[in-house]
Amino acid sequence: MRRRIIQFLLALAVVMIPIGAIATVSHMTKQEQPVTTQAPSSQEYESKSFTEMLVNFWKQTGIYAILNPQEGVKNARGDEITPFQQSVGRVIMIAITFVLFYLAIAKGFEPLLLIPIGFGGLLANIPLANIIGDGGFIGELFKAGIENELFPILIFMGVGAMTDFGPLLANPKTALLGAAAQFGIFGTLVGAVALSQLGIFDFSLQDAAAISIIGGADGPTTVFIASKLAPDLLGAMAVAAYSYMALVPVIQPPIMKALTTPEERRIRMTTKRKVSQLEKMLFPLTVLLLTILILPESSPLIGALTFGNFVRESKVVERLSKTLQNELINIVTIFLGLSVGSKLAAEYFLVPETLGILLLGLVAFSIGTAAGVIMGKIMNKFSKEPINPLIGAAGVSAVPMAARVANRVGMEEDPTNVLLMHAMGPNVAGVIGSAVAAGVYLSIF
Amino acid sequence: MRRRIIQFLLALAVVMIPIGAIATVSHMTKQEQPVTTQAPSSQEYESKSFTEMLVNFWKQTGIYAILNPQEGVKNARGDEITPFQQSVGRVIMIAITFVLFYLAIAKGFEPLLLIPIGFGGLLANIPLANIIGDGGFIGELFKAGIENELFPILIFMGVGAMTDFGPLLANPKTALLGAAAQFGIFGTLVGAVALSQLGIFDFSLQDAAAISIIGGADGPTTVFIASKLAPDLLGAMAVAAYSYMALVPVIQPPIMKALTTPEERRIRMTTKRKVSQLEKMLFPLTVLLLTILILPESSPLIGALTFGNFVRESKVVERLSKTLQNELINIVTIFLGLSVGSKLAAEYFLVPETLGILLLGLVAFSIGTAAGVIMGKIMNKFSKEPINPLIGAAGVSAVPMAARVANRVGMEEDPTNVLLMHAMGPNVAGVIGSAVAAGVYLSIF
Amino acid sequence: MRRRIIQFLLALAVVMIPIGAIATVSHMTKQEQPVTTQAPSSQEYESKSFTEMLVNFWKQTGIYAILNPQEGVKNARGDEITPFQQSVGRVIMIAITFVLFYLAIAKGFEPLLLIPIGFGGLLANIPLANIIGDGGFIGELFKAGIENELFPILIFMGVGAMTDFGPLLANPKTALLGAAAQFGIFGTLVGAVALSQLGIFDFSLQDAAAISIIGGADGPTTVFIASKLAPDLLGAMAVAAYSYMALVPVIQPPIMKALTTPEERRIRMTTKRKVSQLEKMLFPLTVLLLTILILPESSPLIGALTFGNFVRESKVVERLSKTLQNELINIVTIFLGLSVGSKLAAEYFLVPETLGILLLGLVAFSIGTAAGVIMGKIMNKFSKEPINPLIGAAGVSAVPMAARVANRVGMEEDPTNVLLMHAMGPNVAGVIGSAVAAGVYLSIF
Amino acid sequence: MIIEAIKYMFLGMGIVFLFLYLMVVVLEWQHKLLLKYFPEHFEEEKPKSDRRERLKKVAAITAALHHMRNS
Amino acid sequence: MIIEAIKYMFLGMGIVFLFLYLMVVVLEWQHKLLLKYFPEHFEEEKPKSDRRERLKKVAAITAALHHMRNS
Amino acid sequence: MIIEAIKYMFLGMGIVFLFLYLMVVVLEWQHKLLLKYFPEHFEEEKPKSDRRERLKKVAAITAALHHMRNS
Ligand code: NA
Ligand code: NA
Ligand code: NA
Repeated sequence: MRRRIIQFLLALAVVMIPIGAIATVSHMTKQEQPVTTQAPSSQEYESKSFTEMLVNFWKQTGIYAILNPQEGVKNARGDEITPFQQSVGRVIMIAITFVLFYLAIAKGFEPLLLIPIGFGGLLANIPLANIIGDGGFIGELFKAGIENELFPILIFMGVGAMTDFGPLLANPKTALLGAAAQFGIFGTLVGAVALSQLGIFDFSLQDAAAISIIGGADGPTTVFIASKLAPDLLGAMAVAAYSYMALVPVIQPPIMKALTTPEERRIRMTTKRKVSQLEKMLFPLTVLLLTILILPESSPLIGALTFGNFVRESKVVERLSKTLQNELINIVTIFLGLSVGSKLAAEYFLVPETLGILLLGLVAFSIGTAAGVIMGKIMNKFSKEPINPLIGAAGVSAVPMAARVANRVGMEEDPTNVLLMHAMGPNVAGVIGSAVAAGVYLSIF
Repeated sequence: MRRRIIQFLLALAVVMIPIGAIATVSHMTKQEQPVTTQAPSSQEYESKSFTEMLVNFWKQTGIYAILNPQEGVKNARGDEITPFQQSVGRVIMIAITFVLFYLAIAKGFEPLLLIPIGFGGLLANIPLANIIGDGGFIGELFKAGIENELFPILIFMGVGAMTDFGPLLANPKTALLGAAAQFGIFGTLVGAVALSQLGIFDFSLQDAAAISIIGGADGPTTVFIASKLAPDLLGAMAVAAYSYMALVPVIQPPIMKALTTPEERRIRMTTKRKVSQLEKMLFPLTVLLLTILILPESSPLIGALTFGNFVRESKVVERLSKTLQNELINIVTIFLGLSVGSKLAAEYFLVPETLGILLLGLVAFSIGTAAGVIMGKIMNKFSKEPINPLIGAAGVSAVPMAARVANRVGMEEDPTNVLLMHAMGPNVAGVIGSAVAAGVYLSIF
Repeated sequence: MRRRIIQFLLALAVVMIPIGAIATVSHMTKQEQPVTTQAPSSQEYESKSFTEMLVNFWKQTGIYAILNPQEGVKNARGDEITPFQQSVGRVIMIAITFVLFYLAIAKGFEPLLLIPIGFGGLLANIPLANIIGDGGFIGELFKAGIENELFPILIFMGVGAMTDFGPLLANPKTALLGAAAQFGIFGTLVGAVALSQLGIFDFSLQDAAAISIIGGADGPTTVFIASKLAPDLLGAMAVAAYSYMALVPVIQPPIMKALTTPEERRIRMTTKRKVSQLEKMLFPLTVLLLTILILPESSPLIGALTFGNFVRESKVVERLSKTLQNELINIVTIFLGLSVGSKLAAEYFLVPETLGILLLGLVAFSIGTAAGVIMGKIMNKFSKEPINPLIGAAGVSAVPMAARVANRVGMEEDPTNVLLMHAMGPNVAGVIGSAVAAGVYLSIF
Repeated sequence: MIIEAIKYMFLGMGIVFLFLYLMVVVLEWQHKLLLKYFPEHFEEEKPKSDRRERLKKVAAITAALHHMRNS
Repeated sequence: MIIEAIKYMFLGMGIVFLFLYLMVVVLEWQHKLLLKYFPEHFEEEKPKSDRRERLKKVAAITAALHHMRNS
Repeated sequence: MIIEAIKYMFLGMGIVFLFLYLMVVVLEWQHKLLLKYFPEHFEEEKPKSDRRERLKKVAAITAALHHMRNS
């Protein structure tokens, strides 16, 4: 073992000593040699000495790039990148992607999205590489599916094919809980604008609207709206949306408990009516017709969702349904995650707006949860059949996590009270609700 | 329950009353306020009153758009759309897509294609939405795979990977039945031109040729030719092709019975020769070589078909074969269906040509069936081995439906006479036959 | 049977006699009728006689095109194609694709790649067809994934998801064998430049570098580098790389035996240390961090490889891992193979450079194998734990073939000495090694 | 601008409620209609999980056999 | 134009027949050739559906056991 | 140009060795660190191939039964 080390230290010395020497010199003289572009193409390579080669190589290492940030440099997409973002910024962002990996793997937070997004972020922060630019593979994926809204739409098809709207059909009025929870979106819009007026943040009305959609607790809707209304904020918005969706078991219970009495949390809901296959099959068509009549701007999102669901419930195209639920959504999840992750590059993420987005996203989630619970209390008061206000919290979407949380909080009071299927109604209604909210924004802006 | 209704009627009133009021006023004054584009982007949103907002929202509902069609409006692809097509037309088309769903689900008519096509048609008829235009998701799918012929080609690869040409190899001469059935294509060409000369339709020679390819009873070939020769007719042609393929059990039997005697329908065919795996493997290469020598214009279609079949029969790339037969063809079927469906927009489908296409398609199918049966009778007369003319009807392709129909009609006369495998020969030859016919058209136009 | 033949000879005569007659005349007069483009579009088709139609048809057959090559013709991509390449060249190339099929099917040589590549080559050599050009389906696939490097990157993701780096982690120092084997790349660079200096070949430094990467024994890396540094040589390089990877069991053993004594080949390696799941999970991140610090230019390749491996080893996104290993890599393999095969068109492949590429590729493989074995001998001498030099040959990559060959050669001397897992270490290190070498080239050129 | 945002809040929540409320109304009306005209669709279906059932049986039998064998 | 269409009809049907007829001829000739030079490929193959066979056996045995158990 | 190529050869092999050597060093160091701070990850894991195991048992039993039945 030691012999090997000696042997290779010897070999290494041949390589490392000149590199080190040159590096020191180069570092001392770098003020005099302005580097205008990050990856200078060597035209007349014939005349270089080996030392020059080593210098060139050294200047193309990531260590050099991080230690020697330059003014006025542009990234692979042509956007400016400050010296801070080139050096410490990249290190911070790489650390953040590692935190995302930790959350995804050790804590089980939405790993299907956070792992591709995190890895995309890792790749996006590599100095000198052109991965997120034109011709780079993540840049190409971004063009192929985010710029033209294709990836979130395909995800929505898969979500439609995976979702059973039966619980909603068994108790349609719980859909109103899914409506109330969208107050997380519109309430946050007002809050964001107010904070901007107060000079705390600096968001335009359009940016504020985009950010508030995080309160819809729906990943693809957030990516869809962000790429339309505020493409620069896409990275932070997606990270906020998926992170808070993953954090639902942490964020929601305190709010739910604060707004309900133990008696309310113990309310048992009556068994729901039978749902026929025919009803399930008609449901996506009904929802789409309503969308056509009332809010055509929502039709890309709701169209994709109902298409996937119709493929599922028609029962005659099982192979298409299976493909939507598996291969297609998996492939698109990988591509979408990597593409969205490219917005975790330091130059896009380490900007003042990010903090505002993370904060407002959390506020939006909390408001949505509270609005759902309060609506549940109101409905319980006015409805003949008892309604447990806890299922209102599931109205934010975040399917099926929010419904499970509602169930768990209910069981803490009464372990025999199973709310899961009752909570699935507002939960899936919340998906439709936030797609409608997205349509409202699209029709305004 | 009633309390809830009262509560929400109250809430609703807040929203609905002003909408209704504005709507009435707006409807009365709409002649004075010409709307030039369908989705006006609101630049200076800061100064709008809540009433104005409601008006704007109301003007962006689908109800308003359908009730208030405008002159001189263009759709998302820049094509003109008449007031009729904007209003009643859309309702008619949506009704037609529901008919397609009914046929697909309740009657089992080619659901794999009719459900995506129908849903694409539904989405294409949403007013104000930009789903089929540039940046809309179906518009993007259309660009990605129909404009450049990629989707029908990939479907053909999957068809090749799914097709066992063994029955054809066991009795090669039945391929001539698959040739005769292509008279459905070329006979219809003459008919269409004749009817245009008589002033009944108004098709150019090129359009007539494109339409006549429906007689090939082959979906991807029809889409391929339509997108090359007559892109405007793509929607009607695809719907006609897939509908009639689904209607094979209805259209063919009367023609088959009219042209044959019960004795002929009872003819038993002798057992076929053994087919080795080596033959099956060489078959796609042989067919492709013939295509190269005789009709290179057919090589995209036949190349894709034989590629898929070679992947299948080489037996050494099982995983590629499985992918062609499952995931890839499923994904492409969804994308192709939605894209083709976008041509069911009222502005493309509700044109005089559609009726002609539907009629001529039916004629083409019938002629093809008849030609196949007659050729079967001729071959039976001249061949030493008996040939049941019913299997000639399978020559139109529509694999494997047409072969099953031939088998069933035969069994009606003699329940012990199984023609299925004998009919598969002309059936798969019909696929090659219509690809050759397509190549002829491509070499002419 | 005979009756049928008579009948069809009759029918055929009607078609064939005029064709033959016209063909003869046309052949005699073709000097006087210069054909400028290969597929003349017939604008005024109304006035043609049936004879003219037959002539036109005859002139669009592949037979005619092969028998009557023209000067100054361009192919579908706008590149010139000589008369030789149009005629004999195409026949030769078609024969070569058949040889590839034979090798793939009968000999089991990398069928997953050679079958799509061969078929792509077959389709690329069809006269008059536009399959590889703009709008042709292979041309479209080429644009979609080779020009922008996407396909080799996606393959690398799949490779990462399929590779277990456990054997390398169990004995990390064997990675140095994977480094030594890259001498196949850089040694060949010198050789290629030397032969160019001597006037035997005519490769630029950049071309020589591209060709030498074949010595990395890694398909996607070769395609990646070829499409960046020497797109014209892509076809020959890919064929060389995949062929020699398939030929590893033929090429390597003689070299391995020549460089080792029987005693060396009998060396038993000690059992390796335990590898924890945590280590496996950290491995891709560690390798990527090193890449970021030392060689960012390698990050597309190593980033994709480590992404796939991280998805695999994180164990929390099993469905994404499965998709990367199956559907996605299968689809991309088909598309990549067909696209790469399009460079087997006579006009690209039948050029003097091809011979040089095939020769240099073989040399590169051999040098790499030898360097790996010699490094194994050196390491065995200096290391405390015994190292069987045979596993050095596995350092060229060609996973897992090269490791199996090392194992087999070892067993020839001592059937109880199982080297397989020990050889997998250098084998997978070789993949990283050639990605690093590729990064070096990308940073230089 | 804050006034603007509040207006949009009312507009947005109004539309969301309008949409989902109409959906509830239509679904309940549709349910009644289906119940009236297609009552057969709401009858108890025979459980169709035959295959899974059988697989479970295989597992059960195997487990039993295994138990017998090991004891 | 109708004359034109008829001409194309003859041309088209001619080519389709020519193509498929040549295909028939080549296939029969190829069959004879293969039969002569590779007769071993035409011999009775051992059914390779071992796995399915075995699965069926598992099912059969299970069914039998189940039957025994329930009776 | 040949001198140039030789220089690149040294540069290239140098970088490749540097990279993989550093990788070896980091991996060994990482291994020691993990062994020290997370020793539980290196303990003998319970074989998790339960399902495969069980399937094999099913097969074994079935085979045995089949054997009994046929003899
Ligand atoms: Na929501
Ligand atoms: Na056909
Ligand atoms: Na390698």
